[in-house]
Amino acid sequence: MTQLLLITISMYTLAAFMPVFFIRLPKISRQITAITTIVASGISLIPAISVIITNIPVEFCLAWNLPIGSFHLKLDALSAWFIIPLAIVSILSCIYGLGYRKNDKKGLDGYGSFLAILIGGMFMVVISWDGILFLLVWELMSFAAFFLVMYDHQIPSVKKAGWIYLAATHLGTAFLFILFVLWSQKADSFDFSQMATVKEGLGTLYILALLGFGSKAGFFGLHVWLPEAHPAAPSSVSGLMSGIMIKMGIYGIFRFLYLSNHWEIWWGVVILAIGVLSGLGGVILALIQKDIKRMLAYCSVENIGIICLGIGIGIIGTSYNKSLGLLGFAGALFHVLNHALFKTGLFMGAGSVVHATHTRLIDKLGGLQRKMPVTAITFLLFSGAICGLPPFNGFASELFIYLGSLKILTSQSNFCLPVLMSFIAVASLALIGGFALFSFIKIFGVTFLGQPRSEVCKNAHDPVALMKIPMLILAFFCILLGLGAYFPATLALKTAVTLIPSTHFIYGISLEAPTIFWIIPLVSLALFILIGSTILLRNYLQKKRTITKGPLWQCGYNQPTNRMQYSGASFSGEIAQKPLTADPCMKVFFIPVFGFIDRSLSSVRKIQHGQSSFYILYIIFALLAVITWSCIC
Amino acid sequence: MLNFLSLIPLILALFFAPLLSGIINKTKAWFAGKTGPNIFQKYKDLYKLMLKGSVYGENTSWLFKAGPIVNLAAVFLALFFLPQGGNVAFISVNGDLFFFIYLLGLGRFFTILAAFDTGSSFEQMGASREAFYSAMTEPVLLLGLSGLGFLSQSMSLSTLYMHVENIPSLANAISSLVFIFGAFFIVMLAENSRIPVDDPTTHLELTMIHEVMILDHSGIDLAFIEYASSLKLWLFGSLTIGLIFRLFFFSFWVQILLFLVGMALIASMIGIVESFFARFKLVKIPYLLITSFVLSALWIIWIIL
Amino acid sequence: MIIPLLLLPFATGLLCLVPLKSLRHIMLVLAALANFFLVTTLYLNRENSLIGIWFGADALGFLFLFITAILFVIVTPPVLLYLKDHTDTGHPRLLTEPFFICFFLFFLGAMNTAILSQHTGLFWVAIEATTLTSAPLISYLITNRSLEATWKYLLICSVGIAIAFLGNIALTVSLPVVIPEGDHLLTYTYLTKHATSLNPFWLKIAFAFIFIGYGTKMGLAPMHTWLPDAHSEAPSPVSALLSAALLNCAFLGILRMLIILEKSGMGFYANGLLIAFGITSLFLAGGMILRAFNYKRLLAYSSIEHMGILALSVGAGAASRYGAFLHAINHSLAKCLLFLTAGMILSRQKTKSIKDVQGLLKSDPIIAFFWMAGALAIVGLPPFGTFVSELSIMSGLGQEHHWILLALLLFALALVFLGLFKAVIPMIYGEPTVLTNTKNKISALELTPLLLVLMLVVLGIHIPDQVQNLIVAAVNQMGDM
Amino acid sequence: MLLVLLATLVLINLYMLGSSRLGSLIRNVGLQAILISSIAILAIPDKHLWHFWVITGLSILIKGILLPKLMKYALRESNTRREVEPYVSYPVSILLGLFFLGACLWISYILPLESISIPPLTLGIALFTICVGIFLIVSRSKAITQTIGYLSMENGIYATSLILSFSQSFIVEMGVLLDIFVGVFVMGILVFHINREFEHIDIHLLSNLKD
Repeated sequence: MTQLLLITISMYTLAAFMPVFFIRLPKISRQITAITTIVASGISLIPAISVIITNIPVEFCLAWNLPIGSFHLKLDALSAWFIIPLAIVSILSCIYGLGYRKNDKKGLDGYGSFLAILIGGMFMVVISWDGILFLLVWELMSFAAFFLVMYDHQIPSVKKAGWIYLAATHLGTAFLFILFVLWSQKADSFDFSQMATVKEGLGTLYILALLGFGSKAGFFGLHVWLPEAHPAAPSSVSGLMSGIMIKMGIYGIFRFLYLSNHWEIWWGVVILAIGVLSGLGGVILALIQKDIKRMLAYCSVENIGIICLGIGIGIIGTSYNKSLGLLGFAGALFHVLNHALFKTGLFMGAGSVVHATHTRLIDKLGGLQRKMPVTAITFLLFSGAICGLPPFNGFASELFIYLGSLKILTSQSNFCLPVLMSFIAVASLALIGGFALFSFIKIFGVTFLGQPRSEVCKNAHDPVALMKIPMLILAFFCILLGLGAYFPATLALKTAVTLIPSTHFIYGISLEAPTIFWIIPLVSLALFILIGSTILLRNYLQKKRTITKGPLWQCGYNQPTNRMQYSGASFSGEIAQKPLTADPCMKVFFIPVFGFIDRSLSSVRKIQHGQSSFYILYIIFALLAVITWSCIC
Repeated sequence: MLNFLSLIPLILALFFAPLLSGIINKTKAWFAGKTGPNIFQKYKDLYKLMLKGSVYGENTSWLFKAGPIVNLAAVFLALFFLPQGGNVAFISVNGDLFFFIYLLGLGRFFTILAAFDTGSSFEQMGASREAFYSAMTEPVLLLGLSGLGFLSQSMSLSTLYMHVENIPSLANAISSLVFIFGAFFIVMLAENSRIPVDDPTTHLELTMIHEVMILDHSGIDLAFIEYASSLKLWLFGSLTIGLIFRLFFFSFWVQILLFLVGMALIASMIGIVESFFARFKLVKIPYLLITSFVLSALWIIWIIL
Repeated sequence: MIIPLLLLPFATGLLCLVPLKSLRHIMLVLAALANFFLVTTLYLNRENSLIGIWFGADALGFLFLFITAILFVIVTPPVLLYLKDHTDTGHPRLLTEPFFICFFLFFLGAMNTAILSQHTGLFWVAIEATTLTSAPLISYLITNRSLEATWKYLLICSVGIAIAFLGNIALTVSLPVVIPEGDHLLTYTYLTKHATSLNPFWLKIAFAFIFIGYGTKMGLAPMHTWLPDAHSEAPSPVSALLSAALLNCAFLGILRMLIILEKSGMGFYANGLLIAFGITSLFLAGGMILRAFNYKRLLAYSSIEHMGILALSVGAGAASRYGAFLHAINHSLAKCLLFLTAGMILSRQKTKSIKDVQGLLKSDPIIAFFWMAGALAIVGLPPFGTFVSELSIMSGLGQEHHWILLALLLFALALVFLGLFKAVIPMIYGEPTVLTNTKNKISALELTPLLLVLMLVVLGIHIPDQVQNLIVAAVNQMGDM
Repeated sequence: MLLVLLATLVLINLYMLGSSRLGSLIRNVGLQAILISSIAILAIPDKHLWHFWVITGLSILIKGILLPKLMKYALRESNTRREVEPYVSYPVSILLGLFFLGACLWISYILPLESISIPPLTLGIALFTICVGIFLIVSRSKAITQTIGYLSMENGIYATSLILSFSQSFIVEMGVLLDIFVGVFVMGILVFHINREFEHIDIHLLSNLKD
């Protein structure tokens, strides 16, 4: 197993350098790089699956000739749980990317290498067991992503997006620096096993972790880079970023919980609040977007919120009555997996639409389902999944979180904080779900249904096979994980147990997924039977009847044009009269603050005014200051 | 897990569901001092529609046809989870209430998409409203149900609505039920597009919500839609009336009888409301829904303190 | 071993005045290589090279000697290229080409002397000599701007160093007993040995003056004012050497004094100064970089910032000094890389203003690669060495419980990061303003930066033991007191 | 005798603060150097050190004669005769000069210099010379004047070093002298070129480089 880890890492590295070898023939290098990456991801699946099943971590340690830190890898259940979506999503988006870039005339570009670095970096993030190594690969990952975002850098807006992404990721990482320095200073080592022994002062660390990892995960307020970077990036990449890269932040939080051996109840309250905020904020903002990829980016914020709700329920439950939290954690983990699948699929679908119509504004689109049926069907399916409708996988994970909170409710007979929190969780989950439905009906309806709203849809068509196949595979996974939710749910529970610190752990928790997961496939079957029989009934009754096509009833108005259709803006008219372009957090907080810092600090530029006599004066004054210091000291 | 005895109320529901709208209309007519339509009018409509051919709007796609079917199937399936009159539902398992809610969501999803598929701005307008209001009703329902879960310390829809012994005092229980009953009643009105949220008998498309979505459906499809909506009314009605049935339990058959009476009462209550209220302005409707949310929140506070 | 090392640059410098051009160039290359070779041999048998009154190579010395030698070797080809580009232009010059090379070598000699000199007075002389030898190089091509830059450089540094001389005087006064004819009295070894018996008041005064004096040369705010001008106007290879090698030499002077002060129990006082000026430089540089408009000036400010980091991390205490020295190496490499690349950009685009340079990635990708690599390295990102050094500095700050310093450092670094990339992204990406089709092909001489990139990556991934030992020795020399 | 020399030095310094004519400034700075060396000859107790004589002789030669000649040449090239619009007007400069004098004397009296046999007065005036030099650099607006200021500052430092620390070694002194010589030489050349480029040596206009 250890060898497999090392092989995977070295193959990613190889893939990163592949274009250098084929510098003369870019087309070949593209394919070979992609294939290498795919193979590497494939190999990475083997240890992950075996670890998940056997639950025996794979470890590898190597003395490292750096002043601090060591090359310590460890693949435990938690890592494995994140590696599986990582591998699947990256394989598929590599394939998709091949199709996506088939006929762009760019010569040699860093795309392949940076994709390999991004994926490899995420892989390393998940398995690194040493603070320094972690930070190193974390930065590698972030910057590879930056170069991928800059892929279409001829478009002016992309440069801005790239810069915002850089700023966000760097500020986030600054918090991680503090976190690890503080932590290692308490544990006097950067090794995770050492850090796990730290007892006191975990609260501060937790806040730092939330800030640092939250900026990557896109907690509401720290999310401002998502709606910039995801649309700017090529769709094959934005799928990867939104599907799995932002999950690295979630991984970080999980890893922190795993390593910190005592939890406070307020941790749960805080992250639950974050979840509510992100979920509602994200979905409301998603609802009023007019750019399809921006909307999907905000929807990622919403799903991160749902995951946070799960974590919050988990922490609260655990800190109250040991075994209560499991369901919440399992739900969060399960949703990580599911969201990775359908969000990548959605971005691929959006990518094919953009590829075919060269616009991201949904109000220019419409009626695409006739022109690109495969995309439409898969997109519809992913939408259903992300809205948590049965029988898709989204429903399974949200059900998990619901059950977690309901379990807390039903185990307490009198008022206490957990009860209140789980009521809040249930209410906000429901609200989020409702609005998610609203916004995805909008996106799907306006884009694919009705009639074309403008010329761009004229020669739209389904993408090439290389782009279709990944979407279909993902769709298949979404249904599979929805119907057969029982098994992944059980695995999620098994993984969740490893999170709970030994101080909290009690024996005799049933690690079987709740029975309702058995019901899902049955009920879905029943649903299909019912639908089928209804169809049969309908056909039978219509057999000897006349079926005609006629104009629509438009209140008697009989020259409707396509541009009279309800636009996306008017669809979400009840929420916001006109779709807003700038992000509220950006407008309210970040731009003013950064402007202030910029203005106040760039006033020092007056110092450099060019008059050498005054420069000498500075020296004299500095001298006087120092002398006074030496007299008082 | 499966309770075959409860197939009986289920079948009754299938039969009596269309009757509710008849009762409603009768009540309204009585209040208006008219004779009003026959109480079995709905059955006649359905029958007529079943025998009609259909007209499909130009360039509508398979989704347009799929909408009514999936909706009907989903609502029908939801019926299997529904405890009627304090009896255990056909399927009862921990957490099935979420299944219940999300099945309805699935049905709604397809109805709205079908409306969107026509490309007629009116239907799309209706779709938008429907999506918005249902998004606001869902939390009310779930909050209320989880509150019941807290009360009954159980996680399945049937057990939530099951009769609980050791109620401290009937008065207390009733008083605690007032809020949630109100909340659920409003939800029922909204979900089934009754006055004051929506007026099924209006003739101005601009003000419709549910009706406008199905403007272009005809024949058997329309029949499906109509039947599904009456089933839906039954569902919500029984959720609402069920709150009261938690307070007592005599025996299976008695319960069923009482339950049917209760449904009739609910229907006539709707009729009364419809004849005493005018339809609200569209901008006012969110306030009504928020009111219901506040009611359920109040109820939560009431029970946990 | 030391004497040839000292004499070599001066001798070759004088030899370069011969009128044979090709010979001259070969001579320069050979001198650079020989210099590196001598340094290495000196290092290899460092056991039997005892530290004399005037000259001696100690651990700190070796650290900076190596930096200087390596950088000199690396900048030599670009210098030759630069000279080749500017021979036939009838532009007025301060120096003829032979003299340029001669001064260039003298500059190296002065730096070597400074690093190797063990006597405070001699060190002073050498540092002043570096100023005098490098000043003419700056305005090799006479323009208003280059003359102005040179003038300011010369004036400000001379005044600063004169102040340092006062410091030396105060140092002699601080000696317990004054014996005439005591050359060894002012050697660092002697002072360090008898640090406790020095008069504390005069010692503090001495440090104050010397700190300000050499701080001026090192480019700590607010004495930094000459630095942006000189660095932006000098020929790029020269600015590379100025920023990457010269500043370190000045820093060495402060370090040596710091040892004495810590030995005599005034570490708090001295380190306080270092920290204060370090923070000032950091924030000043941050503010400047946020709105930089000239990429060479931007690089100069980033030098100020990094000098601030060095001062801060040395002052913060023993734990962060390893990081400091590692960072000194990394910064020198990265800054050299950046300045050489800036020279390449300048030679093609003929402008120093940031907003006039766009789309390097399209016009000349190799330069874009160097530029981006340098930018990533200078802000301290993996896989470059600066990441490791900055991280170890931070953990050092943590171990010393300087949480406020850590926060300030991170804040300033973030500012620099934002400013730098605000400038770099538009330069590299987008559509090029002018497709310079004339000189798009890179000549082999311009590939030397590749070496720097490789070294940075090596330092970032796996630090070789030799470097490790070098740094550890230097830290110990700072430490043992 | 010593006192007379010191008094002259003070007067020269004040005159340098007050005079606007560059030629006389240059002459004075040379004079300054010579005076300081002679003061050193008088003040230093042990003159038996052979290298002391060499140093003094050299410094008189270089600072007293050579450099003034050089600067005169530069001055002739740049056809400017007098300092116009200084940052600080001449009367004010002189008053400030008096203030500096007082300050330096005060400092030299309070400094803890037990081991030194030199009268503090001498030290005070040496410091005063430094101050004058710095003041000239800061307050005058011609490059050449700044050079003069630098030179006078160096004179002062030289004096201070002679007074406070005669354990300075021969080599160092030689090096210092060399540095100063080269430094001022280069400055002279620069002044020459600046003047060629800008048609004047007024450093008001030496301020293109700024942010």
